[in-house]
Amino acid sequence: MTTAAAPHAAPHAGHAPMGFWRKYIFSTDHKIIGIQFLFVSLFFLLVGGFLAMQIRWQLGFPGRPMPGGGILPETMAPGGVILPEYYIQLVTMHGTFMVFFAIMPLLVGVFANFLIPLKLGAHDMAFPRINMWSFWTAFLAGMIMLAGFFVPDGAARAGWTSYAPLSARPDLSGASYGQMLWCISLVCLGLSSILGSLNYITTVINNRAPGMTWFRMPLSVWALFITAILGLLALPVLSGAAIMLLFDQTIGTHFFDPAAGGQALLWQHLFWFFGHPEVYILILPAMGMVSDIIANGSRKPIFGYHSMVFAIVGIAFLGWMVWGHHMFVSGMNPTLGSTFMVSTLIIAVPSAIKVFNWMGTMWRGNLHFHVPMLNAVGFVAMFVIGGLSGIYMAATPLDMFIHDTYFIVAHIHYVLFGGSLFALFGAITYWYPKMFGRVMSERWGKIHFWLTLLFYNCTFFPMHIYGMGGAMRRIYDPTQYDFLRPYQPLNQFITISAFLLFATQLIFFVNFWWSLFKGKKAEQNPWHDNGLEWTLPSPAPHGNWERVPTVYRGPYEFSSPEVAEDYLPQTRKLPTDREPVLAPVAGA
Amino acid sequence: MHTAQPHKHPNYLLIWLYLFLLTVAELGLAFELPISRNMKLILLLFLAVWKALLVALFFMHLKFERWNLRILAIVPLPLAAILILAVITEHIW
Amino acid sequence: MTHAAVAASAMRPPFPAERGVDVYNKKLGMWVFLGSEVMFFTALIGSYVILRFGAPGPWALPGKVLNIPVTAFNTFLLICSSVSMVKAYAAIANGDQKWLKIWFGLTILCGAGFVAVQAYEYTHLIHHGFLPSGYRDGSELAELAAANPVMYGQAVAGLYGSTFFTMTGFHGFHVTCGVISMLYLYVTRVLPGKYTKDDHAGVEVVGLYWHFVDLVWIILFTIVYLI
Amino acid sequence: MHWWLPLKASTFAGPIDGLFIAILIITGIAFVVVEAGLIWFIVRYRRRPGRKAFYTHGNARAEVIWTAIPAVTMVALGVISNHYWVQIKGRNSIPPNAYPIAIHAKQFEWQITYPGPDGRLGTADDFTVRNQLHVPVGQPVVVHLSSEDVIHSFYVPQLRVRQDVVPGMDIKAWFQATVPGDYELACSQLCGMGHYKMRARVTVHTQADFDAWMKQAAQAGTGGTGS
Ligand code: HEA
Ligand code: HEA
Ligand code: CUA
Ligand SMILES: [Cu+2]
Repeated sequence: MTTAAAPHAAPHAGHAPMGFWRKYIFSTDHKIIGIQFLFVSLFFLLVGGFLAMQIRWQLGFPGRPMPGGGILPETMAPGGVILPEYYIQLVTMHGTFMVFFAIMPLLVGVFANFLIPLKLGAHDMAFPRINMWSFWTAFLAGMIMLAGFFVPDGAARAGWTSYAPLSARPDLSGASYGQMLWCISLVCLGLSSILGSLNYITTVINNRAPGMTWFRMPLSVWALFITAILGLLALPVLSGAAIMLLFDQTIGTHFFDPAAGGQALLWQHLFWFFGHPEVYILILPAMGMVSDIIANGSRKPIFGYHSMVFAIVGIAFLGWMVWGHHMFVSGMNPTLGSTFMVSTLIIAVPSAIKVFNWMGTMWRGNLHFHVPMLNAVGFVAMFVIGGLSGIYMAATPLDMFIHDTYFIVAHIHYVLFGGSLFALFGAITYWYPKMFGRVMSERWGKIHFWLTLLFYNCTFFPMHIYGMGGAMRRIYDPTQYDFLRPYQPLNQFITISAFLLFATQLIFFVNFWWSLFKGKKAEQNPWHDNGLEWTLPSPAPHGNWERVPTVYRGPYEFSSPEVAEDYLPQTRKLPTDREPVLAPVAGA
Repeated sequence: MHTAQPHKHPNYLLIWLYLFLLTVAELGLAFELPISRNMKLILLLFLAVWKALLVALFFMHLKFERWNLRILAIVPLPLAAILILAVITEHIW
Repeated sequence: MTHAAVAASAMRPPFPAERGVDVYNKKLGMWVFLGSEVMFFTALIGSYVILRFGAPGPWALPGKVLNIPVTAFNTFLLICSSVSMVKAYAAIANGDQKWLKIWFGLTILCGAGFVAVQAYEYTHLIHHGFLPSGYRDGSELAELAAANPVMYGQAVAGLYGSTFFTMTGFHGFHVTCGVISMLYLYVTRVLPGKYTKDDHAGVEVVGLYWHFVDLVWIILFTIVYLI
Repeated sequence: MHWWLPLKASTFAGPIDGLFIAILIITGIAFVVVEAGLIWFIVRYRRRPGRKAFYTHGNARAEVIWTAIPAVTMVALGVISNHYWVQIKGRNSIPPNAYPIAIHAKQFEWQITYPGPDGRLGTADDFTVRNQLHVPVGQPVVVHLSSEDVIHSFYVPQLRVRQDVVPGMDIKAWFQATVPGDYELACSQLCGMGHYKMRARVTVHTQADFDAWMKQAAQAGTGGTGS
């Protein structure tokens, strides 16, 4: 039994100064990789946003030439008028880019990479080189997906869910190469996620600083850890399914081809078996980081830390048993539907724990509304709407009516924009100083938050009403239907709000870039937080610590009566603190 | 120093012999036999699982690992079972 | 250096860690990776089970299309390679360089043999008209199937081909990856004698992968060839 | 423009809209509790200089309460929903006297086959029309759904009925219209570039009108009233 007197001063003599390429491009430093992910996935977020704007133009003003649309080729929008086949490509690629190349890498690629070693007190990830490959395969996957727009017949056009047999048959969908690129890209992305997850899991299990016990880990790390497990086990299923689909398209297999005995529903089962854990991949890290930010902004310990951890685990675990709620009316066995309904409804319970514990954290706090806190509270307020709309769809008879309507589209955006993206705006602002050594503008951050909140609700809330009216998703021209024509003013309102929403995001864009070069220099601990990362200079140096810190307490000791100031860093040793006992690590 | 308590290596050749014999038994089952198809199926699956367990427990040393690594190793199995069983009910109802 | 110090410098993460699951990073990483592999094969094998269960006609009888004796031999090869792998590991755990080289080399040979036999099997099958899309029109197998639709599972030949080639193909791909990485380790580390009694993580980790591939084959052989 | 659910034109509308309102109330309460709570906290506890937050790590009693209430509510909701689900889609839910209509979906049209005057499908007097669904009011109707190519979905918002049409599967769905009138049948599953215009006209007739239409359409024969 040794004590925390670390047996190893960090052997970092090997980190000689490196050239630009090794340092910023083929870097193995987890922070640089996180930042690489940040730039690339923000780019894809922007791409997804552009696609959304085109979708909205067509829905608000069907058949009218899109301003600036004239630059698009004839095969997409002759004279700026969007074609039906281009519209489906837009929807497909919007969903795909947003889910797989914007939100997932933003949450996991950026923050798992950046935060796990910093918050646990490690020098780097367990496998830095694998980590680098994880980024580059993700980048490659994104490029392959983007290439879809430039091949003959255009991009994939079977929805982000790529339901077979439409997706398997170029003659029926009209997309030949695009659909294949979609599969190839997702196989690459799956590989990237698996490599990443493997790294995160190993790092969390093995590479924690002395004293950083499981229940002293910040909730962000807990969430990222559980997310990594979800990613590790869910993405291979998607890869497998995508490979089968690719084979159906290319070498003539018949997995999803009913004419030869294949099963169309098999694709849906495989896709959603992956897909529902995937949506929790898209929310759990957001929840974790929001927990950190809310505790900080409230200057209070998180309310019910342990139940927050169990709620994360519970959501993740239940998340494997609910995939069928996407298939209630797919022709699936209705008894199976009942089972899936119950398991889906049960997920509201751990979610309730999280929501009410966030509120409990704010209760009697000393709320400090910096930009991250604003966004975190916005997250709670908006995620609840999205989560509650999930209950409508979980009830099978009701889902029969609202399935594949704009009610679902509203749900998607409330959980993914109102949830994940708000959390990301908060998290990016929060850890920006540690990434770049500068602080983002507080004033513009606030303006961005309030305008986003306003236009976001104007854009997506009316979609509930539109969906209740029975408006179907993925419809190129709603005015084809008599019963939808009266809704056109509503659609125009949504479209205009969406444009304003997009314009508001440019504030964030400018703030981000401006602060990168001209922002206020950051202090070491600008938010007066307890986490390990704030004991490092901003930006954090290569290799993080000269000597790994020792941890004496959990991460949320705000306003502790033991000290005068309202925070108590995890590494600060009070006279009452005992040195952690460090068991020897087993060798090979 | 491999694990905290280094274990004695089991007799690997004996396990190899086991695996060999089980494979032979499986092959025997592949012939036309006076037993029902379902019986055959169950026996074959049983033998396959037996062999797989031998490999996992001895060759992969799962038998000698700590409980938490064993848990890690079996986490995916229930998920796999859930997927297959749920989808199969599709064809039984 | 003392025994413990060697172990510490070579095996530990280069920094003190909280007690995790008590295994070193690479081994833990491999186990975690194998977890994802399980799910990948679940997708493939699960699809096979589901497709076969819901198939609109009977599957071809075992041995009608596939050559069981050849594959049985292949199974035997893979089992042998697994045992030689574990013997190699046991050898180096005792510091025995000579037997490490022998057993490790044997493993590579058996693995390569497996890939070769599988390649032979594939060319043979394709030659006789068994393709991922089913029985090739006008081929020997297509004619046999036309004469004996039940025995040759004519109605579901497409599914048979799809699942057979995808599952065994991806397994073969895994074996190939294993052989290549073992060859790499053999040349760069085993032959130069870089593994020692205390530092042989590479052997153990690649061994885990290799046994897993063997394990998958045990399942595949049973459900694809025998059932 | 409606601000609410569409016209209730089938027997499903009662339970479904009722469920909608029940969930609206449940979630409405949850919504108000959360949002009002947040706003209250934001105002009440915003930062004041010199004040320190109340130092607490939680309260087990409070947590049990806000875990138990949603749990009980959700289970109850599940039981109620399942009750209606079994009536709507359950295995034995289709009324034996339901009037059969066969609907064949293909890119991008609905081919609707009526049983003709004898009221039975699969007989010589069946006739098929494109994109015109006529049903009698007050009489259960069962649609036999099949697809030529890809997945489509049979959806009539006013009748609150939806069922995916899957190639390779024979799926039956039933409904009973309660209000005569003209509605639209929408394809609500992405089925290709013409998905947005894959619609059919649905006419719910009184029984007398329906009989009259049937007589006239049967005489005109296949596609007689098609467009
Ligand atoms: C981040 C992503 C995310 C998250 C977190 C969720 C969370 C949930 N989702 Fe959602 N979902 C999606 C992303 C997400 N979803 C997407 C992208 C789709 C569409 C895919 C496609 O078809 O393209 C979809 C589709 C979808 C469907 C299929 C609809 C259909 O196609 O017909 C269903 C059905 O059950 C569903 C349900 C739920 C439920 C019950 C939750 C629950 O986890 C929510 C739990 C949260 C709460 C309930 C709120 C907080 C709790 C309280 C305030 C306590 C009090 C509450 C009560 C007492 C009720 N979702
Ligand atoms: C995270 C996920 C996400 C996000 C953020 C969005 C954002 C938006 N979505 Fe999307 N959407 C989906 C996921 C998402 N969507 C999915 C999964 C589907 C289903 C697809 C399918 O059916 O297959 C869908 C479908 C969908 C539809 C339905 C189409 C149809 O069914 O026919 C519509 C229609 O209005 C729509 C609109 C919008 C709009 C207006 C936005 C706006 O919020 C966009 C606003 C713009 C931005 C958010 C970009 C901002 C950019 C930055 C902030 C970058 C800054 C850069 C730097 C600093 C470098 N979406
Ligand atoms: Cu047919 Cu959409
Ligand atoms: Cu889901």
